[in-house]
Amino acid sequence: MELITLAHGSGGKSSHQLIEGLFYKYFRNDILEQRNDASVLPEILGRIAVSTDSFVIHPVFFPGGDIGKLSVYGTVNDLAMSGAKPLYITAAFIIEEGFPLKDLEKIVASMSEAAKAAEVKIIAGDTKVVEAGSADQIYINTTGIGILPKDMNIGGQNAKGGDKILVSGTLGDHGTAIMALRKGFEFVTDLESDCGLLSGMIQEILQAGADIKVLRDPTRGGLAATLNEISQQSKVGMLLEEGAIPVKQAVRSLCEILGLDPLYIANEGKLLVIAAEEDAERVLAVMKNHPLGKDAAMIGTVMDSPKGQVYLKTEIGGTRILHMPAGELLPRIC
Amino acid sequence: MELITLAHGSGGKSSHQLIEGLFYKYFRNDILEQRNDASVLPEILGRIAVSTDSFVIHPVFFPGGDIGKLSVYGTVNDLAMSGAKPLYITAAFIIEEGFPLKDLEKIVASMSEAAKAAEVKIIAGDTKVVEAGSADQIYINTTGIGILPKDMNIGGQNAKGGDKILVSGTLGDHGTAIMALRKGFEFVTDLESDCGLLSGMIQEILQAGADIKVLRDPTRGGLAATLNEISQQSKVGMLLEEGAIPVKQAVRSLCEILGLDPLYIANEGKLLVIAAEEDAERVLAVMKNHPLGKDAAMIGTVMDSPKGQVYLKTEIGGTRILHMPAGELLPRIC
Amino acid sequence: MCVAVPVEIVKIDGTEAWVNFGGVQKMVSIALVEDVKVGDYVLLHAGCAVSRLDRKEAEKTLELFKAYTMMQKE
Amino acid sequence: MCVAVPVEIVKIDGTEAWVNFGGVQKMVSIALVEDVKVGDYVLLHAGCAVSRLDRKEAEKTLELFKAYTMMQKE
Amino acid sequence: MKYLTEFRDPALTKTLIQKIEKKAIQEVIIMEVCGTHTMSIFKSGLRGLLPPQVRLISGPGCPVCVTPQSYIDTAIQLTERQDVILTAFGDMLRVPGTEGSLMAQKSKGRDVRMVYSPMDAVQLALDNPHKEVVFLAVGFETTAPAIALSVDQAKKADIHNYSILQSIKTMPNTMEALVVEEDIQIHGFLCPGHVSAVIGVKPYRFLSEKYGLPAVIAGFESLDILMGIYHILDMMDKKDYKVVNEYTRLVSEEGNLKALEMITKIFEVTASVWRGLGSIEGTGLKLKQEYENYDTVKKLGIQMASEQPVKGCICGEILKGKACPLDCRLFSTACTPENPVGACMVSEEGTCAAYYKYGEFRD
Amino acid sequence: MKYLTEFRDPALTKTLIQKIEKKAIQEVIIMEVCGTHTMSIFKSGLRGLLPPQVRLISGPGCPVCVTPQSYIDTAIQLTERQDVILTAFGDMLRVPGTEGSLMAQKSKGRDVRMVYSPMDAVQLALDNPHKEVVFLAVGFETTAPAIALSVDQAKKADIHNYSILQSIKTMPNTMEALVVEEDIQIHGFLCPGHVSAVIGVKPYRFLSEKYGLPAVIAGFESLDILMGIYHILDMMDKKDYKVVNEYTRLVSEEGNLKALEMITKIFEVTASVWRGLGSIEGTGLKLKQEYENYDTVKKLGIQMASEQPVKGCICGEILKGKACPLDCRLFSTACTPENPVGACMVSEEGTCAAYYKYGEFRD
Ligand code: SF4
Ligand code: SF4
Ligand SMILES: [Mg+2]
Ligand SMILES: [Mg+2]
Ligand SMILES: [Mg+2]
Ligand SMILES: [Mg+2]
Ligand SMILES: [Mg+2]
Ligand SMILES: [Mg+2]
Ligand SMILES: [Mg+2]
Ligand SMILES: [Mg+2]
Ligand SMILES: [Mg+2]
Ligand SMILES: [Mg+2]
Repeated sequence: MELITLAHGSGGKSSHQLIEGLFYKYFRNDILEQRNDASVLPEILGRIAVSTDSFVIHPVFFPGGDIGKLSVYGTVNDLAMSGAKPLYITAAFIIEEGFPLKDLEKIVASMSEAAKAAEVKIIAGDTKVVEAGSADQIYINTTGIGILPKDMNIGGQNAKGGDKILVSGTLGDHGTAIMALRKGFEFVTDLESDCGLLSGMIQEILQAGADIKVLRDPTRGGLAATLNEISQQSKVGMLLEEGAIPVKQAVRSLCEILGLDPLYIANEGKLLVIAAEEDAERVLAVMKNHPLGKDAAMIGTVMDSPKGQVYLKTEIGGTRILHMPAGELLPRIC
Repeated sequence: MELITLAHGSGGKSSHQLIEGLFYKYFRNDILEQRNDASVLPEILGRIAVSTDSFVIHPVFFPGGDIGKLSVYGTVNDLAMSGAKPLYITAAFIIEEGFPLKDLEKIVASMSEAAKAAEVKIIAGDTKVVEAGSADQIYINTTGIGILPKDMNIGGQNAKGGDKILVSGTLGDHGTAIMALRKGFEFVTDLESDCGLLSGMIQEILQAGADIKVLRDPTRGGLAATLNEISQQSKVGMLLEEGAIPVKQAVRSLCEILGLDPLYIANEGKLLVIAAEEDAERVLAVMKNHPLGKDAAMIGTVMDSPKGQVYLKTEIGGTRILHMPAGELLPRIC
Repeated sequence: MCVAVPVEIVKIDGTEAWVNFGGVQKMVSIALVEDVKVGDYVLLHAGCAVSRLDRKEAEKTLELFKAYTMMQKE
Repeated sequence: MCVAVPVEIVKIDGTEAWVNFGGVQKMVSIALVEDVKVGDYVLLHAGCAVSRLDRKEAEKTLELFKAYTMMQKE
Repeated sequence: MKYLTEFRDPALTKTLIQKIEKKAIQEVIIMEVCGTHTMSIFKSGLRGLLPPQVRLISGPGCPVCVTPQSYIDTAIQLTERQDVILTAFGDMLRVPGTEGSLMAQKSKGRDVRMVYSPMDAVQLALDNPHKEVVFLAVGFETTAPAIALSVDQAKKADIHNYSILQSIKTMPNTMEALVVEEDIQIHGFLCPGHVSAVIGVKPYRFLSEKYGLPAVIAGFESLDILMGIYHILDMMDKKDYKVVNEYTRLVSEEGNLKALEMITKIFEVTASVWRGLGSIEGTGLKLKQEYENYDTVKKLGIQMASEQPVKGCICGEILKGKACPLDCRLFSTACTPENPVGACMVSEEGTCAAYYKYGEFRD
Repeated sequence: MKYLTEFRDPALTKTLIQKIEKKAIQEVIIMEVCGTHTMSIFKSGLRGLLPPQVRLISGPGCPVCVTPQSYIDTAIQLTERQDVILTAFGDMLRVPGTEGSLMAQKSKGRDVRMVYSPMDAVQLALDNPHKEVVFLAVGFETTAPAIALSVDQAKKADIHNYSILQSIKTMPNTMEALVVEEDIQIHGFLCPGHVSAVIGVKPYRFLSEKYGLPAVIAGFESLDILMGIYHILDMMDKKDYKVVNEYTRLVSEEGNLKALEMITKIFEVTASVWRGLGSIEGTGLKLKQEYENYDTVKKLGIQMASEQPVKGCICGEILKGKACPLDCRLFSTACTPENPVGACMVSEEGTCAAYYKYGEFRD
């Protein structure tokens, strides 16, 4: 089995063979073909959206996806959250020596497929190989570039009292699917990461002509972190209906066993929308109509005050604060 | 001493504190201030240059620089190699838990200073924290965006027989400065990395109105790798004059001791120029006039054939092939 | 103080058993519960079944709750 | 077969010494060379001085080279 | 989630609350001894739904909360040994010692591993024959059987590189220690359901028989808790004090005899040091002499660190029900979940953490 | 770089070449025994400057080249042991065994470390008392003193976790083994300068005295090498065969007695297996009995792997000067520096690697 070695990152022959034989094979396009220190793009006629993320997931292959797909969709989604049309991404790899070449090929193939689905070109790349023990197999950074339609103004600062909060589907799928695989846990579930492409759904929502205030994908820190962020940015409060929040049975179950809360668990293909009250039902209908939105739900309301606080109305009618998460999620057993 | 923990990468409170208290403190600008999933840039009126690189250097602080400065200049330099004016960069951090916060602050401060020197804004960022033993302290990805003047056409594909090859200074400084520090080697030298900003020198060269074919920074793989790349891209041969190639005494010495060749050693602030023969002297004069170019030299000539080969005329008048480096550089003792 | 959930025994293998809890399955120890069989429910804590669940009692409790609230409505 | 260079002794500390070679300094073992003092040159290989350099012989060799090439020119 | 969600039924909950409202004619202070009750009450927002005259206070029922600081300090010292792999339940990692925590040690690259079960630690010992695998044995009677089983299995499998750092605690004597304190004002107890699943009903009888206090062994779902409260009010109303078992589906009169047998096979009763409460006779379990090879302290010949009280932290008072987190001047300023000072802030079910995270909101 | 650059003087070089051109009236085949000579000749492009009738061929003078495959296989097996840290000179890491290399082992996360000096390996042993630090002891007489010193120091410092996997070789008997082969056509020898710095001039005398062959002990700079060639041509011209010492600045008649003493203190002469040449009597060094605790094979009770010839590789012929790399059908196709088949391609100074990297170009 061929393995990645330090030579593949040395800038010499092996590096070039890897670039030619693997990256160009899967990513090939006219811009990448330039093979210079910088890639030259044609002029973009409008404002530009840019987003960057590094992906460090373990395991690199997981039910519902892999680090390659995740790294493309993650950045494309972040671009789409501004209302932009994603156009280009860069891909920079940090690989631990000893990583199997065939696994790298699977990841690169998956990125290529994801880029096609997202209609973005991979226009620049970089490969570094670090010594065994200096990375956990492979890390990928993607940076995305998109074009923003004129007058588009979507962002976490725009929520207003009365606006409605919607999510595109069940929460916590990605984080629990990964956690079930954690060494020493070994829970057997049919949970899959929701790793998915949200730019299509967003385009449909925007085309519906609704007044969209905020779009965001509740990744690290889950819904709780995302809503707390927005409530601080917009200086508003929020009230969620626990009973309206879609959570899969198995996600709920694993969280019960480990003493965790699904609202704090990461998602990788869920869209959070804050829309003007009068357009909310229409937006919900568009979301439900999309293949990734069949479990979409309206889950709460923005309030003018108290500013920066998110509340949850529980199913039995009680109310509690949904805090910003503190620290790393630790399963509680005791 | 405060250390980076997994909590700093969890997307919760600690993450936000790190972003506010450190990254925004040093990088603050109107675009970063948007605080959304994607950053929105004003329209760029022209073709766009993009480059991405991850930086994985050990040690992170070294004579002549640090990983922060390196990560900014590295990407800005790559943009400049296309003739572009660098405008923006993104910064994505992968940090090993246990990394001292004060070292992170030093790195971030250094990036901020470098960005100011390079006149680029840091417009988007990302922070991931990985478990102890899953990274070597800190890795930084930077992706740069620049604007390309009309009709600018510089690239590795443009070299022609008769063109002259120039370098902006002594070769091998960065790689040997780092190598001297390698655990178990512990050579004492006054070598410093040449880690430096090349966009200024390039602007001066371009303003001189010379016919510039190729610009490149001979980083990983050194001069040998870079010239081999270009000779393949342009389908030309090259002949270098060993005696004309500037190499510092201490670099030469360390290479003798370790059985290495300075032409294969990495540089982080050297510019390679291929210019039309008639303009070469003028370009050299501009380079020598620049603070980073006082050791600039004309080191060789492009030949129509044999294609894809780089030759070196030795000081005693012999000739040898300067191959593309193969594999990792290993000091030879025996 | 002790996060624990009622899980259904799916398959027994000596002192270990596969259990199911709302779509999550795991191999756990049943060394500390007497006479359990497939289909039984046990209380799972820290990888160990620490008690058997009495289904009749569970139903009785629910009935009791309902009775109480009926009384209320009357 | 053996990468080795002539280095100058800069400072002696028992059987170890700091040596200098064109601006590169390192602590090496001088346990295997007799009677060296600061300013002497030794041959450094794998962290060990394995031979003393005889400066007079070095100059003689150079003279010899020059003599040979003189002869040529005549 | 069979046998769980049924006991959360919103409609039944609401009518039960109405019944409690009618019953609660005077101020009643009820201690939920168990941290899981505390958590459940806050997570469901139950406190805000109860009439104000029903006050729920939280007891010492989180094993992480009551673990003394010296214990963490000792565990931290152990992580500095290259020959040790330290294993612990997830929430132990954040508990602050005098300086740092196990999480901080892990950040520094020390070999600290989270396990789901003590049996996983035994497996680690098998997989790492050249290391001593130490398990941080904390917990109450619910957890004690699993820990006992791990020692039993290790001994049977001839595993010599597994040991436990002991701090297992027991409930009934601890509750008695609270009750005998003069200035405590508790009218009734919600007894810990999962501890009871192991020990049964009997050990609580002293509450009613000796101290005339009503007590209910209750499950953790909203209906269970409300029914527990209702029973206490009802007993107070009728002045007929008993220990009512509301959790009959999991708790029998005698408890789980097989689990109790395993506990007594491996452990014997001892005094135990509780954070904030000090040493209490008869509230701990320690390895019997024939298992002392599995005692990390004896085996590695180490010394337990000495206990230093944390300045300003009133955890002890809170655990006794004498104070509430809002009485602590460190609460939410110097002491937060991301930077906890006392143990009550450390565990997600610790009283202070619960107050911090699920602070109430009445609209 | 004093005493180095003077001996590369371009002007003197050119006149010396002219002198050689005049002197070289017939075909002369000269073997540079030493890999560093090979490297130096290619790096300076000297070969292309010499008249075509002077042919330089490369001998077995690279210790990495001549290390048998079985030795690498054994080293690879050692890296699979969790209790071993394997240390080696940089260029050993790329040497292919039957399957993989030490570099590939390192890629897989095995503990393989490059050292600059054997003394660094001893230091590693001190720093890692729970590990056995094995040093791959390869080299000729130049390197043997440093390795001997490392064993001597380890013994004196009472370090019991350092040992060497032995494959130290010696030159003069090897050269004799080449000379006695019937079909070898060598007119003269450039003797290895740095080996000679240790062993002196005497051990080469048999070349002229017994076989009537001219030999020159030469340094590694271009003037040194050219002067060596000139001396050989001159001796052939005059039919007066001697061992000329051109490298008097570093090589004395007796060599470095102190270094030789250290060698004989620790080692004794033995047979040694050379890749491509097989076992040759009197061409190796092994630890004396009183140091056998420092012999990895004896200490760890391991077996050396058995030697399997590499198919298609003609390294053996090349080392004997009977073939040149271009005669090998694997050269530059299946066998390249990034994927070396035989040892001659592995070392940067290996004959095949040198041919590959510094292929000549005459304009
Ligand atoms: S808030 Fe913190 S310091 Fe105060 S009692 Fe609770 S844990 Fe102790
Ligand atoms: S080219 Fe490779 S295979 Fe051929 S002789 Fe040389 S080392 Fe052996
Ligand atoms: Mg992003
Ligand atoms: Mg993102
Ligand atoms: Mg790059
Ligand atoms: Mg790893
Ligand atoms: Mg996002
Ligand atoms: Mg780049
Ligand atoms: Mg670059
Ligand atoms: Mg991010
Ligand atoms: Mg590290
Ligand atoms: Mg570059």
